[in-house]
Amino acid sequence: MDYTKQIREIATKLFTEEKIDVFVGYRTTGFDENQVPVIITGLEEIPKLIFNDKSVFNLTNYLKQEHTRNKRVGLIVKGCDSRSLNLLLTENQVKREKLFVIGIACEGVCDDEGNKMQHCTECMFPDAVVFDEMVGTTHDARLYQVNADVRELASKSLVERREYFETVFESCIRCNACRHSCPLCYCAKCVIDQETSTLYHGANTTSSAFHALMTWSLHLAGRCVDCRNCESACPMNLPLHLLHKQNESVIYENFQEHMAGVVEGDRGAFYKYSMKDPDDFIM
Amino acid sequence: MARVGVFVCFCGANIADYVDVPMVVEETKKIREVKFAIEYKYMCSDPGQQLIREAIVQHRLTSIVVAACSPRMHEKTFRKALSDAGMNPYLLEVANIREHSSWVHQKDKKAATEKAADLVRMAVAKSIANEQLFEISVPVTKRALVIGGGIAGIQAALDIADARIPVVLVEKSPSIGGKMAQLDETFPTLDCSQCILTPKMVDVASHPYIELIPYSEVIELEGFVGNYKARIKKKASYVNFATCTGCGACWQKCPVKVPNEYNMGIDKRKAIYTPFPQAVPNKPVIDAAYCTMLLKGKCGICAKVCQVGAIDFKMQEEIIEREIGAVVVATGYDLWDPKPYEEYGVGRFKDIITSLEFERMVSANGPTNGLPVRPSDGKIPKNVVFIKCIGSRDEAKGIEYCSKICCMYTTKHTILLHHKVHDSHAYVFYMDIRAAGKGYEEFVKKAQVDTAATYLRGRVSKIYKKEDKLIVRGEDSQIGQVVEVVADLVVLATAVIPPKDNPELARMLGISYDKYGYLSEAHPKLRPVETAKAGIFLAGCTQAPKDIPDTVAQASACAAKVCGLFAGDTMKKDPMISTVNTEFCSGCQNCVQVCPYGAIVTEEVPMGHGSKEMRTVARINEGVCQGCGSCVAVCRSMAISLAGFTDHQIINEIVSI
Amino acid sequence: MSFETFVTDKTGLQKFYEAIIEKNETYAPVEKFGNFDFKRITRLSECNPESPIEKTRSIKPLFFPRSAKVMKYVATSAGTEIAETDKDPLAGKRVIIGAKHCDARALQVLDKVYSWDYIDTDFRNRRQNTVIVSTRCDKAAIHCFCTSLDYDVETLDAMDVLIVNGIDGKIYIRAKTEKGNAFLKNFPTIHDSQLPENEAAPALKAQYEAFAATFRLQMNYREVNEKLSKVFDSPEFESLSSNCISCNTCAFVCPTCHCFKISDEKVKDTGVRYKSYDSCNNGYFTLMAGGHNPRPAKYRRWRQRALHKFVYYKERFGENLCVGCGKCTFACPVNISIFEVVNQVSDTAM
Amino acid sequence: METIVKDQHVSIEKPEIAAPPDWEPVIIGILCNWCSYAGSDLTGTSRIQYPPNIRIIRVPCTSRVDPWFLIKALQTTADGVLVSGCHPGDCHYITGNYYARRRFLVTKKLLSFIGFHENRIQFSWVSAAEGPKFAKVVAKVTDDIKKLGPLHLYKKENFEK
Repeated sequence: MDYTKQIREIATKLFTEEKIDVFVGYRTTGFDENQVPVIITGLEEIPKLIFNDKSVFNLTNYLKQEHTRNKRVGLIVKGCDSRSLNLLLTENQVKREKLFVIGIACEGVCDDEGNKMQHCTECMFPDAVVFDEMVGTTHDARLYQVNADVRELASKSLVERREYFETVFESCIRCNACRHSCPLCYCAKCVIDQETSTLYHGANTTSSAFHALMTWSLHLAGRCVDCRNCESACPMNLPLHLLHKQNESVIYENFQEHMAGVVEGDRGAFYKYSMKDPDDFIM
Repeated sequence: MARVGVFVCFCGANIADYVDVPMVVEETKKIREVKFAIEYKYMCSDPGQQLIREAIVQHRLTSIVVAACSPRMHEKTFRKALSDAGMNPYLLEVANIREHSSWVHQKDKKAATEKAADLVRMAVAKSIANEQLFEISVPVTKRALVIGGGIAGIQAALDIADARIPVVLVEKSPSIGGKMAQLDETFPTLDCSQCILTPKMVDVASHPYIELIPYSEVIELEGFVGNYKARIKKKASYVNFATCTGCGACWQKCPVKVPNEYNMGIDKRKAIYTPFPQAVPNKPVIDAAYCTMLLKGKCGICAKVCQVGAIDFKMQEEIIEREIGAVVVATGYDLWDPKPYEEYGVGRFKDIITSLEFERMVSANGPTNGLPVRPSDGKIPKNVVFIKCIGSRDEAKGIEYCSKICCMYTTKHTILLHHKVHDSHAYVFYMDIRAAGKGYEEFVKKAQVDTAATYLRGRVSKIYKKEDKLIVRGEDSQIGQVVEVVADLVVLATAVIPPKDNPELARMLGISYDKYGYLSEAHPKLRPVETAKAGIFLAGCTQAPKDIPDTVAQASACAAKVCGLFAGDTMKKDPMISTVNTEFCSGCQNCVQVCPYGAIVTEEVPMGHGSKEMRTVARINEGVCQGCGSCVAVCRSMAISLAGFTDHQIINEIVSI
Repeated sequence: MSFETFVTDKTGLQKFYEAIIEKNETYAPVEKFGNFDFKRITRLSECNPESPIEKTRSIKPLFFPRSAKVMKYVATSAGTEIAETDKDPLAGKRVIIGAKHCDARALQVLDKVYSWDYIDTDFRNRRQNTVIVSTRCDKAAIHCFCTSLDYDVETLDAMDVLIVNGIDGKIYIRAKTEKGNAFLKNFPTIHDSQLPENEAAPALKAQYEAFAATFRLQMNYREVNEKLSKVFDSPEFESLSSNCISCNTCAFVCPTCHCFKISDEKVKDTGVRYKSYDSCNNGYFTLMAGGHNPRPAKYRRWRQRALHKFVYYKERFGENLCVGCGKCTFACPVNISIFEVVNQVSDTAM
Repeated sequence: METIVKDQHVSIEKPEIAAPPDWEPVIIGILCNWCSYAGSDLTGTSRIQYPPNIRIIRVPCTSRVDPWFLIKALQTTADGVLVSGCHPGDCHYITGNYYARRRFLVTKKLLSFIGFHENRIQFSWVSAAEGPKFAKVVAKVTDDIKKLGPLHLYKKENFEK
């Protein structure tokens, strides 16, 4: 998967026709295979742009950053990224008319070692769902399957799961990089940063990590698009996707909702209801 | 720092017998913020309240905790005590140590005491985060809008107007009167429908407090309780009502004949018409779908014969705006089309008619001079089969519910048939006879005796034609046999269904409707006339099928609600509602999505840091918010808080146990 | 001053480590989720003393914990009492094995700020009671640039004991401080293999030279220091910070960052006050109680971070607040390199 | 009433620390004002006895209950949490409990996934008329949590019972 040529062509067209002020894409680091997101502002920077299977980072995160605010933005989105873009549109965080979206029919991206990332092998929506121009060959619909890691962990005993997650929360250093790298965490002030003596959880204890990650994953329940920006940002490599994928599987299996961000205007499972929702867990 | 006063009640022996009250007071005194704690025999008594009032002043207390019975019992009492002492009443918290401790742990005094102490501790912690709240007053426009001019709308409008509150009554058709105007006699008293309805219709037309806007529809309603603005579309009638005298020359001369809806299409009316002789207003309108002048530009006879020049072919529809404070929705009902009953030959056999067609036939002012006739040959029928539950209680073809009125009007029809055609015989196929109502069962019993009608309990499986008769084959489940009845006429008691544009109307008004399309009341038992949206009320069959007495009762109930709403110049509201901290609001509008009352709107505020840019944030309409807190829980940024149940208060309770 | 050097082989080193672990409270890189963090160990098999540079977190948390309890208090109507504070869990005599030399160097830099106008006794005690056993890297990782900074990696004495994997296949163990020298005396097994200085020095030098030749990144720190002090108003900061997502990871993994915040957590009437890491990249870092925020824009925070590392700290303490370990770059989700940033910005200086 | 989602893999948590002999669990009950709180009041006026471990917090509606409260409760004072509201369709605020129901299910499953026994987080619908049911629910929850023992998982350090 290498769409560098197409991306550069489209970006050139956009800048020449003065349709955008900035373009958010990827460039090489200059020293290894990996890539750096880059915000370019003019034609002269277009040769920097690149797109291939190392273009991992979900660029919709930049729509909440000050460098794109109130500007006309050109943007590359893969399948998962486009779903987060869809949610950002639904949640009124960005204006569609200010965006020019290059959708990618994604073949899956690779990790540092060059292996296809796990979530890409399970991806249900590799093609961008929001786009102005599509690049690549589109795919047929794929079936939902519960994430392999979640399935494996769920098959273990309660005690094993507890021990596993105790290690996770213990390893967390509360840097909040997961939150900052998430395109859907755009609150002016996060609930776990609210300063009131009894509410505040700034300390880095296992207990506060439990609190922060649980609150975070519940705020993303039904919204997480599985782009794994959080995991790539986590300096401790925590398996944060487990929490999100667990919620996703519960939501998908019990409420028969769409996957997050697939349908425009769909806010996610927590913001609607059905009379037929399961009731048997309630006395 | 907070200075909390705690007052623990003995409630005579109710609390003191099972909870060690002095111990609770001792425990409470250990809390840092508690500056005063005392026990007393009856806190709700006058001396008890006096204790609170004195302590507030003496100890400069900033919040009060009363540990006594359930807050659902005496919260108001103690709030008043705080008010009397000059303290904001919402600085009170009640710890429920009676219903939640002493009464339910009577065998374990130690545990009950510990629990009571914990409950007090929680209340203290919550009260520290209590804020002063002030009752909300919302100005009201004292004018009601009634949508629909059937008996429900008429009754509601008259009752409201009699209380000297202006009413705008909007009716879709050219005349008010609704379905009731089509009825001949009414059960169970056999009053003439016209005789009891038309005086009311005239009252509406002449009432100084009622503005009747016929031939119009409400197309938009914005605002909130007490402060709505309605846009009403007045259809073009092509007749200037102000100059028209209602002489009738126009419709007598009009050459275009059109099936008459009022008579269920049994006879014809003209393209310019008044729906029925007693119509209010008794002014004709031109039916633009048939008038050849409007369609082809030829004719114009009506204009020529009109002596006052009231005909205006260039008339355009018109939008009227009215400021109103409350809405009564009374859009009535429709009847179910029995077409799916193919095995009965509906549509094939002319001599199968619906109940309302029968009603028009037997009506004194009906198309057949008050006699039932066979549509096929115009003969007077002798054997008439009435089939009930056509569409009702039929999940397969119709709807699941019981239409409620069919049993009674079918009984009435057997009597009317008996009166009009003495040698006739009525057969009634029924599933059950549901005659719940004052005098209803007696009415049915008497009818069965007087008319000697044959009642057959069972469904009809098939109707087929044999020569000029209809053979009705059905089951008599009481004898367990298939029976066949030779009928001259078959009358189907079709189901009551909601008007088909109810969902559209509901969306326009911002209220909810059920799966059938009936508008939903706020609570099925305790708030049957209110909708979830404050200031919008329901009367009549638009909410569910009902008969005339129920409809009138509900309409009057609506009027009482409207009058209550307009009793003062402003409405008083509990201040325990949500507010948005715009600094934290990210504008995601999840709150807008989940609010059951449509109380949340958006507004633009400056970006901050002196920036000229604007951003969108949520704003709670305090007139509409009911304080459920749905928005608070979906607000991820914690920008919304619900007064009286803030996150801070609840977390304080949780961590203080 | 030079100390004794011992030579051993792989098994000897393993025995040495085992002996350390047996006798001491030992901390070493333990793998969790593919990442190495320094944890208390009781067996050598639990850890990997030669963990890969790019996946190993610094040893800073052992001296400046990610969250430290400042005090515990109980507030009742009788008044607020400071409850008996628990003993500092990091104050005991202990040994760290598998530390990278850059991490050890970072502690030297931090010593300056911790014993400046106020002496942080907790930090000092932890430093004094800890023996750092560090292994010199064999090969630089892609973002390493420790050899380009204001300390000499070859002669660095920030660790107490240095272990060098010689290019001749032998393993050299060398004390670097008095504390380290005394510490090594506790391990008679390696004493047999003491090397004379004239044999040890060339072996160590040879390893260093081989190591130093593997660096991708080279810079002249004096030039960078000099130029950066003049670029406060450089517009380059804005474009360089444009793809930063303010995630704060860089500060949390940095071995020299030392900003912290104080937070209280209260349950019932008992409260605990914590001192925890904070990051100047956090938008709320400089938010004041009145609502004013002097660094609301991302580039200003970025500028603060870069200049604090290479200009302000240098001006005050004479050292760079960067040891060239590359941890921030490894951790950065968008691969922003502090090396690139400071070099590019300094290039804009007149 | 009898339906409690069973953890399929293990029926009981391994208690980390044995419960002291006189240990009594603390259960936080979050009740909606219109149904369950009124129901619990009815339990009181009917003098129906139930175990004294529950501490009741009143909220206007179950839709007010942020899953965050449950996390906070488990992390600080509670050994178990019960949230109770109006039966589906009976919500005083029309739709509140439908939204709440979804959040509860996801929260319960998530907490169970990371190692809390499902019985530590329970939900019930108790109407204002169901005084006896409220007593039964509380008895059951108390019993369940007594079997599970004290909760130590992720407890805040400054929490002492």
